[in-house]
Amino acid sequence: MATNQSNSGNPRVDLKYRKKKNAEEMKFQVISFGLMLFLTLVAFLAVWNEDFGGWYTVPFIMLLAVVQVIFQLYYFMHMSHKGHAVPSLFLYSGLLVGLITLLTFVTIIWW
Amino acid sequence: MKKWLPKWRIMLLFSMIALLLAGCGKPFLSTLQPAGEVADMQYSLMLLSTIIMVLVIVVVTIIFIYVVVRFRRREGDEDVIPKQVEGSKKLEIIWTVIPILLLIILAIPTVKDTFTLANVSGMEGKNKDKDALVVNVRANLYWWEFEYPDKKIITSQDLVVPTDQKVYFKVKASDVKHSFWIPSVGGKIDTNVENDNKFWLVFDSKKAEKAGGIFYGKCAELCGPSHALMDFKVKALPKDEFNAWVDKMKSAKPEVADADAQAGEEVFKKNCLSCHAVEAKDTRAEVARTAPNLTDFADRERVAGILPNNEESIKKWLKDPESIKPGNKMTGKYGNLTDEQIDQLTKYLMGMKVE
Amino acid sequence: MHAEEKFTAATFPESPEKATLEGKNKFLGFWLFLGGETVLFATLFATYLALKDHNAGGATTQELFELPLVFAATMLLLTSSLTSVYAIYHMKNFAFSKMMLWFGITVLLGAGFLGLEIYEFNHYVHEFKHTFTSSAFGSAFYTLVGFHGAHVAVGLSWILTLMIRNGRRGLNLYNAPKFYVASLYWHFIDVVWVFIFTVVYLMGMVG
Amino acid sequence: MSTLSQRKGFGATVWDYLTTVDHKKIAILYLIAGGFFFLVGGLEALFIRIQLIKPDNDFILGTTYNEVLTMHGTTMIFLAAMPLIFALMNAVVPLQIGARDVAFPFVNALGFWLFFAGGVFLNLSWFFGQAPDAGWTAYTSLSMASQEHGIDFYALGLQISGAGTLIGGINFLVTIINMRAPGMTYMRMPLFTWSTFVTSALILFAFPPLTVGLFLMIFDRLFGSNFFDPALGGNTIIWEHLFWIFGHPEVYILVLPAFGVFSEVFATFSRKRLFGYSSMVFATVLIGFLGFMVWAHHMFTTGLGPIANAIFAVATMAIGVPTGIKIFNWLFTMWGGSIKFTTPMLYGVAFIPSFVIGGVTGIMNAAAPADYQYHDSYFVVAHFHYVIVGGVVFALLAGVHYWWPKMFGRMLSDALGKVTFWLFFFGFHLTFFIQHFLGLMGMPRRVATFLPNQGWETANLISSIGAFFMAAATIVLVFNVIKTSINGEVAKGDAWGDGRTIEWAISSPAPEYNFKQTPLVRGLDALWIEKMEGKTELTPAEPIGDIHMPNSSILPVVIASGLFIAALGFMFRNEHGWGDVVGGIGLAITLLGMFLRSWIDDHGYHIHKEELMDDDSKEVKA
Ligand code: HEA
Ligand code: HEA
Ligand code: HEC
Ligand code: CUA
Ligand SMILES: [Cu+2]
Repeated sequence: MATNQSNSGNPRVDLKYRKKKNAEEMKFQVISFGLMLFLTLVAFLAVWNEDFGGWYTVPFIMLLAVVQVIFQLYYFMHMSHKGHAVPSLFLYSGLLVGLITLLTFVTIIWW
Repeated sequence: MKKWLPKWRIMLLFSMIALLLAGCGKPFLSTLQPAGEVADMQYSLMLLSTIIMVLVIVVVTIIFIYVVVRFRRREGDEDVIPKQVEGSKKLEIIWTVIPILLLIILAIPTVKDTFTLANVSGMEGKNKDKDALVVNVRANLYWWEFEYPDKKIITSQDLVVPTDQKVYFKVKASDVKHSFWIPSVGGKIDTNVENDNKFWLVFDSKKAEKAGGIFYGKCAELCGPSHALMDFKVKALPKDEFNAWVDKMKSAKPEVADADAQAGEEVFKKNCLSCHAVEAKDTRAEVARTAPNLTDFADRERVAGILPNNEESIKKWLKDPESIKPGNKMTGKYGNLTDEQIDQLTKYLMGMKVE
Repeated sequence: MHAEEKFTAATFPESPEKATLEGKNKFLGFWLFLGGETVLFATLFATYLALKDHNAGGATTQELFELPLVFAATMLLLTSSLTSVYAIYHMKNFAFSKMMLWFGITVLLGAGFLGLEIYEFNHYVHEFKHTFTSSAFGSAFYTLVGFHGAHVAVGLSWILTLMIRNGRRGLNLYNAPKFYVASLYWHFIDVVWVFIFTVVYLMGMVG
Repeated sequence: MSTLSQRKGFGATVWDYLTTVDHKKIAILYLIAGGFFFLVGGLEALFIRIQLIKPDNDFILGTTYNEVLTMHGTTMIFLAAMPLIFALMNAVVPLQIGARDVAFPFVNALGFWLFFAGGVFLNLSWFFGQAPDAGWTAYTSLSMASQEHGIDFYALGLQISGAGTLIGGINFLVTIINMRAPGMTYMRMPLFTWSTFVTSALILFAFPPLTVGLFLMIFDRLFGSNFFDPALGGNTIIWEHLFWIFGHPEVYILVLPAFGVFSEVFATFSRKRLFGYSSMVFATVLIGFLGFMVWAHHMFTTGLGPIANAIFAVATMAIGVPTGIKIFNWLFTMWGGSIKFTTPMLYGVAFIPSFVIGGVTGIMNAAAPADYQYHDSYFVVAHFHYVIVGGVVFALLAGVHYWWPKMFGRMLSDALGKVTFWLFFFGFHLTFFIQHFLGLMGMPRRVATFLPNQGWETANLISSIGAFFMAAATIVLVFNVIKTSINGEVAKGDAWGDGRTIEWAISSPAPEYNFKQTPLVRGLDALWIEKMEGKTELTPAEPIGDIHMPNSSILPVVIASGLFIAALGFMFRNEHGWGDVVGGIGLAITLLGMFLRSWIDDHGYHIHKEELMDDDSKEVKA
């Protein structure tokens, strides 16, 4: 199998290029971290602030959680990189199974 | 080879039909002899699905037999390499679409009946049906309690109901989960420990007659060592007889005929009354009602749900309930009784009738 | 390519975690495991949602929870997620000591989170008599949040073990996948926490 | 370093199997353990049938009956059927995809030992006289009320063996995704491999709900929590959901590999490629997917309400469609073929009508209002034995006969195999067909006895007689195994002469490194393609070189026995002070094992080119 792929080619040039790419990516990571902090803050404020409260608070903070988790998965856990097709297939399958469970538990099967 | 095959199949078909007919079971117990609106509805659905399924089985079997007979490797074929067929779009579409159609035919009445059977709006609330009878069923480790909230009476073991009208049930369990099932009158519903379940049944008068006036009821959820013995009986009476029964129940008192029975009553008061009530108007809270109400005990079909109701059985029960229903909740709770006391109690118990 | 081969920054592969077959297998296997964990936590959440109002007369969610504490815990865990990203960033650049440093910070932040959680549980038990055995809500709460806490504890000891074991050896293709996978685990813990603070704490305050 | 063809004493052999990480030996371990538990579960089934042979029987009554019943269901599902399936998957899948081993050989061994520890733990309950007695479903009101430790054995035992199954599933997924030989694209994988893949995915998603459910059960029974205690706000229905969210996919975990086995058997013994390969794959995936949306069909009578019942009823029916696709594709695989009725093929053809009967009664169950009648009656018992015995057990018997030569290098006797088949086939239908009618005639399931005059006597008698035919069949099978292992015919590489997939291209049994050179797969049924071109071997994808092999390890046994000890300790925590201590020690052993695994580097070893050449010349001489 093509498992032993490495960064052949010209190592020197390669190295520089990679370092730069990694650093650039790291910048994105920090930005997304900032956004995550922001989302968390908004969620907490939404609940803290009684005036803001209302029927839409729950869907709103759930939405914030979902967005934040997408950041985690795609940036922190590199799911945006290639080679993550199978992992995302299985993660989403698991999510689907879990969501069906959750959905039934909060809707049709209780009295 | 080819000759005997069709004959063999006809034989099989015959024996299957014979089996079917013989297999209808008892009119008081079999789902194949439906005795009321609910069971009828379920029976039609069962028939519809059976027909569809037999159709499927027949089609598969015909292809199957043709294939295994026609394409077996015969002598001289050892080196034959069959054509390697990849598949066939047309065929595959056929056997995808036809089952879908068959399933749609089955799904429509399924959904419809599901909602019909779950409709208990006549039971309470603003749509309450004035004539509707409501029975609260409470399942307990190996015995059943039936409370008629509108009539303010309680009985046990033998459910008494009027025929040809909707009877609503509100069921629950007091200890572990059981399930309330009268096979010939309708499908079951679980008696849960944390909520009330509701459903309805209709008891058909003609079918009741055919069944001898009595239907068998079963506990259909594993509930412990005596799960198999948690039977109950259903007496389906014409409406006026039912009403008469209710009236008699309301005023029923044990009949104490002679000195023996009187002595029995004394023993009973001392040893048994803490659990068993002898009046249908038992006003104690549910948790205090830890044993079958005995008001109409002598009228019952069975002792403890399973033994024929006669003196011998009662004595047997009082002597050693554990040998009859392992794990029952009466064993060891009523002190030691002498044979004489048992005789007296039996006399007394035999006087508990309303009919 | 032999797993223990010595590398320089230049020869170190671009995705060291997936450069060997063993690494690729570990990487994939671990992701699949996380797929299973997703279902595990979803089930726990479902159970919690079914039971959260069944407090048998004990304290309600509104009475119990204190958002500042939860906010602080959240900040710790969230930051630790970023620090482990830094660690992996340095791993990819073959900067071993920097990687170790960032993993070290991650462990500290995680330990801080765990400390807050222990304090919080202790507080509930003593102030509110809200325990694992006091009601179905109590059982469900401590089970869900406790399962997460146990994951944090496991993650911490795992990363710590890896750091100690490999402290003197430097990076190679045998341990790179291990570090990478441990960091995935750490992120996943954070993902679960996002839902815990939203569903358990914030929604618990809303009612 | 190579252990090829070394002569060993008995002790060395035992040690070898305790420490092995070779998928082929692990397969044998699964086969032996699963086979043993099948005998135990079968014996329990016989006890059930003896007790029910006549009304008012008193052979086993009350609690004892419930224990036998519970252990029969639990043993058969978790300790017999699943491990036997794992035996076949371990024996075959790496060979079918041209891999040297599974992705994680160590984890593979650990999976086996966890399953085994859990199974032994569960059966230990017999020796304590406290077997689980709440049915294999262990509904929580009854299982909470159950005295003594029966249910603790159940919950802890299944928790341990469930962990083993879960990691086994992940292992196969990774193996199939990452370790396929060059050219083995997804759409060239043999169907058995495909079904292993989907089954493993189901395991990955279905076992966590069971894990959670079992934890809640353990917490409630041993640690005082209140998930299932209504008095403190608990709810027993949660368990029913968690169990069936696992339980329904579980039945497809059982049956999909069965489908896989038959897909191989039909193609091989019809000498035809599988009809409609792509739709077979599609149907397998679809069945797996739908399997997660139907669990509440086991709870139609729980009182979930008409909306839930209607949705779940319709969703359940949908599964009939992909299953039907498979049935007809198998029929048309045989159509136009050249069918050879070997023992595996007999099971194959018998499977079709048997399973269809079981499947269509499943659809009947799915019609919710009718299920109010069927539920918890013998109709359901008949349904699931038709699909399980007529589907899964037939497949296991077929698979074991089919791959026996590949696993052991000898053929099983075909004549004895056919005796087993006919006895089993006849006994199976005799036992279970009539149970449909018992159920319709109002007989509830899980009854320890029944009273006379309810119209059930004859049918129960017939059913019990049938069970003895199956017992006779099983005895003949065991005899067959013993006899042929002494003087059975030695198997060729392509043992059946009609092999299509690449496991038949190497010697029987397979060498420990499987393929000397990783093969190049040139299409579906790679070996068949080569054979049709007149070749006898696969095209290699690489030159001969050193082969990397994993090291043996005793740690899996250590880790598993740690959990065993822990479970034993925690079980007694409420009545003995030492309970928690022993539990802690057990956990410490497990953690230590895991720590050592992490700490000690394990790079494996290499079989050198020269040794491989040596083997070659030996083979030529032999
Ligand atoms: C290997 C195991 C296995 C398999 C494969 C199945 C397959 C199916 N099962 Fe079964 N089932 C069990 C094992 C299995 N089951 C067990 C163990 C229980 C009891 C658990 C317990 O309570 O202890 C159970 C119980 C059970 C119930 C609950 C009954 C009750 O307790 O009240 C239901 C209800 O819907 C059900 C449905 C189905 C359906 C619809 C299928 C379908 O997958 C079947 C699909 C197959 C076909 C339909 C045949 C082939 C198709 C064609 C030839 C095409 C044409 C067909 C039509 C148009 C209909 N099963
Ligand atoms: C893989 C699953 C599987 C398999 C293969 C079987 C196989 C069999 N099962 Fe069953 N069964 C279940 C899974 C399975 N079962 C489940 C899940 C339940 C529900 C449990 C519950 O309600 O909780 C159940 C319940 C069940 C019942 C219902 C009991 C009740 O509700 O009260 C019955 C009754 O007839 C029964 C019978 C049989 C029979 C006769 C066989 C036969 O096919 C068995 C044939 C095998 C043999 C006969 C082997 C004989 C062995 C020897 C001769 C050697 C012995 C020697 C030594 C041990 C040294 N099973
Ligand atoms: C702990 C409470 C308790 C006490 C005290 C008790 N019983 Fe019972 N009894 C029960 C229970 C519970 C049952 C139902 C047993 C079963 O069917 O599983 C029962 C059943 C019966 C039945 C059968 C009822 C029927 O409808 O078929 C009779 C008769 C009976 N008891 C008589 C007595 C007598 C007489 C005494 C006193 C000497 C007595 N019981 C004392 C709990 C008690
Ligand atoms: Cu009550 Cu079974
Ligand atoms: Cu199911």
